[in-house]
Amino acid sequence: MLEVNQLECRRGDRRLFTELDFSLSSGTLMHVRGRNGSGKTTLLRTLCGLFTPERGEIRWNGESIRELGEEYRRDLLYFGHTNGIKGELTGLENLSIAATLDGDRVEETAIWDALKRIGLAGFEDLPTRMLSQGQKKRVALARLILTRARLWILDEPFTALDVDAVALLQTLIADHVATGGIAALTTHQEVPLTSGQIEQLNLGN
Amino acid sequence: MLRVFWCILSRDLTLAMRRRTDVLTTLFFFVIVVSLFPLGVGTESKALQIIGPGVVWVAALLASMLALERLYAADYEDGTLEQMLLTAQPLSLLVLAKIAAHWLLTGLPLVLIAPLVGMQYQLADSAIGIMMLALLVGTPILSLIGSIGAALTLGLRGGGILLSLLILPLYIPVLVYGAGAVEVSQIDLADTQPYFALLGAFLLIALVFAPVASSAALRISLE
Amino acid sequence: MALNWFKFASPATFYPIAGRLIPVFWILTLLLLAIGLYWGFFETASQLGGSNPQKEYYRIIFIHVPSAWMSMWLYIVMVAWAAIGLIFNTRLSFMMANAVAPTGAIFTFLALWTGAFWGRPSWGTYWDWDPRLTSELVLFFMYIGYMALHSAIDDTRRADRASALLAIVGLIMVPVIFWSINCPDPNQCAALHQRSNLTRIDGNILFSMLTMTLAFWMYSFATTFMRLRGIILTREAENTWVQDLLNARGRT
Amino acid sequence: MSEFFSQGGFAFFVWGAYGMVALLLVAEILQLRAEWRTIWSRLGRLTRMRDSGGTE
Repeated sequence: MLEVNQLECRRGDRRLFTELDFSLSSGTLMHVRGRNGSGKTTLLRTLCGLFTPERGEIRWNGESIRELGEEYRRDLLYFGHTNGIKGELTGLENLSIAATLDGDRVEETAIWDALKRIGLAGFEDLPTRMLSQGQKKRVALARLILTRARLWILDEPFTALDVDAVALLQTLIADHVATGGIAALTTHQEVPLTSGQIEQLNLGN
Repeated sequence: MLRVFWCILSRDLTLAMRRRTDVLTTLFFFVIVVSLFPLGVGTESKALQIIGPGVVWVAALLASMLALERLYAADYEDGTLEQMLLTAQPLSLLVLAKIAAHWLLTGLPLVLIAPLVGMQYQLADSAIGIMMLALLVGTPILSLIGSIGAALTLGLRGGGILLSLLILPLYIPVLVYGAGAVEVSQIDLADTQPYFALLGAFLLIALVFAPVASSAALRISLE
Repeated sequence: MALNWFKFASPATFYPIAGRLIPVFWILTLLLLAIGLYWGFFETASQLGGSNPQKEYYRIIFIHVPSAWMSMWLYIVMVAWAAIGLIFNTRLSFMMANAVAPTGAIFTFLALWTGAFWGRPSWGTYWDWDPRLTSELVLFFMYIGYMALHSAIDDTRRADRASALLAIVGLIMVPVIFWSINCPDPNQCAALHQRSNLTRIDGNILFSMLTMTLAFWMYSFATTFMRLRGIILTREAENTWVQDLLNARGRT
Repeated sequence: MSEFFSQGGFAFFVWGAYGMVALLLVAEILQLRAEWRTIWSRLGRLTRMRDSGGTE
């Protein structure tokens, strides 16, 4: 359960949004909408704890995320504008490092399977800088298959993906929500859910 | 805890091994700076012995400074640093692992090449030994303190020059005692002990505080 | 109801208060400067005795010592505001730290300059690697570093917080740096350099020195508040109270 | 009077030190005043821009 109380964020001298309230219970997908510069990315980064809000509080299962710290981050998966993978390392290495840092012990076969499912069979042990933009993004998205995080925060996850990958990602998100997970994302793409509910949040006006 | 530390350490070492030139440039920078001084000051052995310790230390400061810029920059650009801030691990631990890798790649080579440099300056064997030991204790402090500056100047234009402006004054104590130990060793070896005690104390303090300050700085810089 | 300090610490509340205080500080500055300078030049002996006679040039002490003191105190003031800002996330404290820095840097430079002009007639050299001069130079670099870092970052929030952290790290390092300069050889650390002793100084000299110090304090308050008001206006330009202020000014 | 200005032959040092102090402090004040004026004129410009944008 993610609760947001009276959130206010500023960027530079500009106030992006103020008195923002919402709460997401398990099995919810939230769409964040708004024009460019309305603070979508800032909101998502604030939800991750990367950005300190001017005012207000964010609670995870009833406790402030500031106090939870690492405990909150264990439940969190963030996917930002950058892929967060190293070009010099292979897809396998990238994913196994990410899993170790998340505190999960993931079998190597699980990583092979994840890369296969995301459509990168045959590219597992190539340095990722040799892959195309879309393929790099797929490597990063393979983390969604491996992770055990309950809360997904995805910033424009669908850009640079082809039709197949978009469909796969939609399935992944829908499955996550169906199994009681929470997801917040900014996108122009609709995500059809099998079960669970969709919330809409409009920033700016 | 240890598993995560090793994970980051081996990751950074692997990355460096796949892009070897970065490590070598730092080392050659150090050697070139040190070799240029006798050409400017004159090659008389008495003069060289006097300026030797200071020159080696200043060159070490500059070399470690040069390498510091890359400590977080690459991870910042591809977003892996952001992911590190969001992992379920204490950030100071990850930072410490990164600093350790950075020292192994840029500090340790300086220690190992010190005998060669010492010979250029006609230093006695005992003085060279002391110099290696002083560099061994001192260069980790440089990496630790420098990491704070590298984190603060992350992604800024002209970050490199700014970094040296911020960090070089903080290097003064290491320079004073590091070079002092080598100078004193030319007179009496026994006198060097307090120098090492002080450098060791600095190292311990830096080990405790620098990772915490660096991770605070990273959180500020990545907002 | 408890007094809400955070409300008091809002830029909108502080702006008019600072505006009313600035003239008071200017009057005090001028008054104290007049007394201090008069006393320093006309009520003190033209020569100091002792084994090392100091002639008229010792009058530099009336500006040298106060600027050196101010340079250190202002650094501490700056770090204090920076730390308060980091802990309580109050915008005004960061602005305060920002406003103090240039004045501090100026006093540090003046301490160095007047020190050199004193050093030349008494030691025969403008610059000596004396621990105090060297430490002052390091302090100058710290101020410059703080201001350079702040101006290099476009995002004000990051600039505030990053430079605040730098200032705090600097304050922790300053004693270590000063000590290492003061005692480069740990085997002979007992022999400390010249120590000043305020009670040994002639009463008239002490009086003008302290008056000048107070004058510099008042000057620092005045300039800091002036700069602070500028910073507040720039950063709060969007807010309604600034708009009201502007309209009121436009009408008169 | 000239005795006062010569400061026992140390005029250069005494007035060099005091002169620099006076110079820098006055310069700081002038700079602050100039800055103050630029801030106000910029604020005025901003409001005028907003006002004219609002009446359209």
